[in-house]
Amino acid sequence: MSAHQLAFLVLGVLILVSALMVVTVRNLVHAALFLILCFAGVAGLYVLLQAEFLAVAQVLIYIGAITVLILFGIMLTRKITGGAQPPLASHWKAAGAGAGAFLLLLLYVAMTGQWQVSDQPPMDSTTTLGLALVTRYVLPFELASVVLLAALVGAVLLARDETR
Amino acid sequence: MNLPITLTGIVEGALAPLGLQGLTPLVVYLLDALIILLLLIMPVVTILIWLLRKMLGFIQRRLGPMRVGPFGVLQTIADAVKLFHKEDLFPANADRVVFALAPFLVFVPAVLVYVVIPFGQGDGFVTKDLSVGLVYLTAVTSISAIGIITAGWSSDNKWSLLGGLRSAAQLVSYELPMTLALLGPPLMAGTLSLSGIVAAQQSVWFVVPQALGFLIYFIAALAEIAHLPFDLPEAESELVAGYNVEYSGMRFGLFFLGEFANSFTICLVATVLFLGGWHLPFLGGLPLTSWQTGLATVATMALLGGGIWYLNWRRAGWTSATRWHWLGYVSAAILAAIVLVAGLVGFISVVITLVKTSLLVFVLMWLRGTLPRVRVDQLMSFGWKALVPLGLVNFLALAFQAATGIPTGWVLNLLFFVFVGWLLLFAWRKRWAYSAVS
Amino acid sequence: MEIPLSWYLILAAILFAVGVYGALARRNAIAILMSIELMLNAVNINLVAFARYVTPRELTGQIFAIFIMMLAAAEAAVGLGLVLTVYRNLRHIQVDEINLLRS
Amino acid sequence: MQSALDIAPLIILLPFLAFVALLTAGRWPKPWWHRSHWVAITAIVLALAGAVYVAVAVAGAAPGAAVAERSYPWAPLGGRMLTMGLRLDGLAAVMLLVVTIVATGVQIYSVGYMHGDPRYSRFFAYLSLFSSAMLGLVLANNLLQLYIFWELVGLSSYLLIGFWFEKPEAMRAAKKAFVVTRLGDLGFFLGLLLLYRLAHSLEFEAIFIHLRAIEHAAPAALTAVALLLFCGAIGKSAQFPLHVWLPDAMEGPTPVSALIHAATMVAAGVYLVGRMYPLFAAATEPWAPALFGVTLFRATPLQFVAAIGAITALLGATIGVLQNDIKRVLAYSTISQLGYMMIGLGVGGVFVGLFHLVTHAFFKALLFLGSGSVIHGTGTQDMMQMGGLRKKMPLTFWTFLIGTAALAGVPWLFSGFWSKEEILLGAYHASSWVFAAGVAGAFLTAFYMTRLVGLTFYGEPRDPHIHAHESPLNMTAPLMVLALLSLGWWKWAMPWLHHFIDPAGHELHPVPWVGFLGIGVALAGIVVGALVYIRPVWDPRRALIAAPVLGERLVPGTGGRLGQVPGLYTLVKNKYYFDELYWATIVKALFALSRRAFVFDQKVVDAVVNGAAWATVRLAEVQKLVDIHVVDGAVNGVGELTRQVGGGFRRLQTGLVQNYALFAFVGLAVVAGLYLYLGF
Repeated sequence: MSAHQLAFLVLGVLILVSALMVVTVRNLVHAALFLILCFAGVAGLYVLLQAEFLAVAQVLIYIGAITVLILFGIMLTRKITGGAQPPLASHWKAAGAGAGAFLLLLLYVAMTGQWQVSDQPPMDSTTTLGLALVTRYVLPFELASVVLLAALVGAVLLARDETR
Repeated sequence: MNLPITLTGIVEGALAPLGLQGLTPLVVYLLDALIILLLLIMPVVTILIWLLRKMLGFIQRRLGPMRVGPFGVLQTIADAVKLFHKEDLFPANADRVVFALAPFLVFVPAVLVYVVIPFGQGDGFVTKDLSVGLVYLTAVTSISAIGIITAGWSSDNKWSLLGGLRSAAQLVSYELPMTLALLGPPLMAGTLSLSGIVAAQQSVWFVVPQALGFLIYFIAALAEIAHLPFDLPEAESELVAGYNVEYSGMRFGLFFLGEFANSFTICLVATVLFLGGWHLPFLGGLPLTSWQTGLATVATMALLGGGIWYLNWRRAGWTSATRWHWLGYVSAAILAAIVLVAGLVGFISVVITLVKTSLLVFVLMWLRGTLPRVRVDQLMSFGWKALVPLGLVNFLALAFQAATGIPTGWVLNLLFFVFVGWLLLFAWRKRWAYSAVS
Repeated sequence: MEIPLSWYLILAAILFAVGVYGALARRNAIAILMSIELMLNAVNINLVAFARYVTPRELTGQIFAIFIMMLAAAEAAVGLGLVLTVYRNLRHIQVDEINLLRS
Repeated sequence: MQSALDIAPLIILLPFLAFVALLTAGRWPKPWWHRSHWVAITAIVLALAGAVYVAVAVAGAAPGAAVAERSYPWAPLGGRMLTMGLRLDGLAAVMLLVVTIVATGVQIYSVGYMHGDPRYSRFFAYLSLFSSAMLGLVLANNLLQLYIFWELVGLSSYLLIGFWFEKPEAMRAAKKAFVVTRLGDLGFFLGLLLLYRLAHSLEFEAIFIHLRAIEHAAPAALTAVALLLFCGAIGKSAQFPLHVWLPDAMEGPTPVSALIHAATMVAAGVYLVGRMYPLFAAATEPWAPALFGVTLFRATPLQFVAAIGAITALLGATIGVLQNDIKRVLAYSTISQLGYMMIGLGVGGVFVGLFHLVTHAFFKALLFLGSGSVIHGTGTQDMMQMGGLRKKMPLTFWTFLIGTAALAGVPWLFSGFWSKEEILLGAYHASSWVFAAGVAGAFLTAFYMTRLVGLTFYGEPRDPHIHAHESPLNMTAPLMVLALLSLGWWKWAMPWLHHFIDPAGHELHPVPWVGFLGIGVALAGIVVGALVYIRPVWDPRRALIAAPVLGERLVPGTGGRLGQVPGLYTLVKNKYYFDELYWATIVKALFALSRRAFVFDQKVVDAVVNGAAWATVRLAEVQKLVDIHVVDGAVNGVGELTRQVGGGFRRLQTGLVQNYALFAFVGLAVVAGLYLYLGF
């Protein structure tokens, strides 16, 4: 067992445990905090995968932006001293079965798939990513800005208090 | 300057028998953070707090701490000792885990930032010169908002919740203009690495072509660290003390520490990104030899020491000032001697960076002593309606300049200077008018 | 290559399944949003892993991961806007009690 | 020359852009709306500058290189490519200058004349459109493009004649002008088609190169082409027998009359013949139409042109003598002068016709603008109500006098003299009766112009209600400029112009007594006219010469029918009954034809249509039964089935999004699993 594998296992356990906590824990704020932990673990995986930029972007977008948004959402939609309610819907067993079936399927594919692993060294990711984004993927890049703008407008429109 | 025995080497040597060499970078990273925490943050924050109190005292025509140590330099340490001794209180209905965790969520990012900041010239003065350093910087600083929200929420107190939400809103809002302003330097330098950005400022500091960006960054950063005039989250008169009202003891100390570490951080980042880092003014184009640097440093230190001495003389009278002012000269002399003898360019570059940073810190304190707090709606509308559009225009102008070579960025800055000049003229005339009336 | 590619795929598969379970079983709309983020993260892990292992000279997977992050941000913003709207109208966001579609 | 070719498209485009811009003027704020003329005037002044540049370039080019062409592919036709192109040569350059100068003057003049009109900006828009089209016509390098712009000027002429479309006369005149010229254009188009068949190209250069071969192969066809093309010229240049539209066109605003119906558009016919002169010259096969086996005449196309010109010149001049409307007099004068140009083309060559075109453009524009000034000052067009304006409108009077002298052919000092002398000289060399007609026309021209001036400016004001006043400077300034251009220094420009327009042409052999004859008849006409209308040596009531022939009512309530010669007077006064003739023959015949067609429509076509409809309805009734019982039955059955099935499946619809998502995931898992399991 090498250091990389060790690190992977630690991170994997961290990710999976915190992900499980996210979907089961009763308190939503705790769920959000576990979500942060999970995201941080994924960022660590990206570091292992030599995707520095993505690791940093993961922190910036998921932890710094999305989780803050979610925390906001939680605090705006829940009474602070909210009563305890069951966290799971009544059909949670069916959901578990569905998710389990899907998991089996995914595992089957993941383990039996014949992937052509290349042994070339990876590129310097940041420069390559930047160049790729403004050359080959410039159209999706511009579209992404449009999508973000639409999301911005949509979110403002949805969240605005219409009585005012 | 490179130490003959590097941290990496030591760690690798220690891990090799275990077969875990792969973990070396991670361990080095953590160790570095620890070293930074112990050797940099703690002393710097200690000094900063003392300096702030002295400065505020000076501005408010009083002495500030004078009891503990010469000029009260040990006051902060005394305060820290006091904080350690205080009881660590938990509110009755608090979410204990989150409550305990929140201060670290604020403090740890403040420390992690230092990993990528180059303090001086050479590899020895930056823990990890990430190729995505600037993104890392913004990413890490954005984490502290979570700490603030959770601190406010877990206290189970509506004032702290409101304070937490408010400050999170503020942090999220001002992150936008700050990031927009931060995009300028890498655009000109062509790299996201902070060392690369500093190196690109050898001939011209980015504050010259990007004065507007510098100003936007500085204002937004003030709001990011909840510094006056944007210290809404801690508005005592409105929210008791905001998200940290229920905290006591060292947990409160962590918030406090994080806050001061942050104010040092933004000045450091501003220095690195806009003020040329370790480059000296007007010497940028020259090869930086040790004795030139040494002379410049001595001159700067002498000026600073003389300034501090002068201020103290003005405020404290002869007694204390005459007793201690030689300290400044002696330290300057020792420094100069070290520089001249050893030719430690790298070390000098650290000193230059820190001097610039302290000048900015001085400005920060100056602001703290003079400006009133803004209202929350003013805060939001200023951020969204003034800084964000300005930041966008600035970024567009710079990007256009970078892409086409048409100097739109320069033009924008010129306009900005004209505007500032006009404002100053206006203010001067107003002042003149008032003085004429009175 | 010390770590086999399949490790990443298995990890991502489990993470995805956890996300699916959360999205299907949780009652709270925000929790569902969080679960969706988990699923997206699982996808991203796969993409980055493929980029690293299969096409290390092209990084296409990383590009896709970036776009997915962008979409995740947009999704979070719009999703929370929707949740807030639902909350304003119904005073709760328990998904298994929202069956306006049926009426 | 290349730079001139670069500039030339701008000359067309600028006024067109002004037209487009002014079309939006209705949406402009009011203050800008009143300044809308700036757009048009700026455009035309720039076009004028461009024209000057082109002219300088053409004049400065080495001999032999004075023709520059550039073609752009436009549309494929059969195996060939139709082109649009520009041709710069002396002829085009001169026309460009004439058009832009007159248009500039007229547009400046219109600022004053059209002031306060409710459709002020539209007027300038139309003027710009016209300028653009006319310049395009001049610059065309092929017949088709020329034809397109030819129709465009026709369109703008129609729009401008009917500018005051509230007036029924204006409306009618516009339609008349359009329809009558279209008659000629039909011939033009047929000629164009025939020519394309002969020469396989419509570019001038290509046509001219093939002329000799065509003439050798099909001389009659070439003559036909020339005559058909000349039909277009007859229509556009108001030649006998299609001259009837031009007097009516005077219902349009006077600046329009000056620009379009005196100086430029009506000259397009002359320009066409001038442009195609090599073709006309090459067509030597005479045309000899026969009626019942009797050959009516034999004439080569050029002779035909000269003959038509002579008839028109005399016709217009005689009618002009008896008109009382100031603009109509000028209109008939224009017809007559256009006839002169045709004579010039027919007997003397390109230069002779075109030279008169140029001089005439300036002095006739001057006269029209002067008459507009008079109309503006008095508010009437009836000369019988004017009189004595000499003192009240001095600037208008003196400039008008210069124009009159130029038109009447007062020797040496005025431009018209030189060009008319050339025509008479050419006619003398060519044909005696054309020469005679020309001389008679010259006398009549001098006479009716003197009459015009006398009635308008001399004597005492005959209508006490009219308080005439001088026009504003922006109206008189163009008058003065045009007056300068109507003076006699064209004499010095003549040899140079000759070389410029028609490098290959030869000088006419001068005959002294022809010149003296021309001077003599012109002076005689002026003297006679002055004796009758300015210094009436005879009381009109007792006038021996004037009264019987002219029968004017100079003094209201006196004179008049005294001793008229009924036949001739009535004939001329009624313009030889052309309008009535056309009405009685062509128009009535058309009406009768249309009535027949209407009846045919009603009785035959409608019956077929109605029958088809009836059959369709019957068929539809049958189909209706099929629809109701077969098609609808199937559809309803499917619907009912769906309803039943849907009712069963309705239980699945919990309304909970999560359940749906669950189904989706399970379904996905099942489908994907099957896919993997079955391995396809």
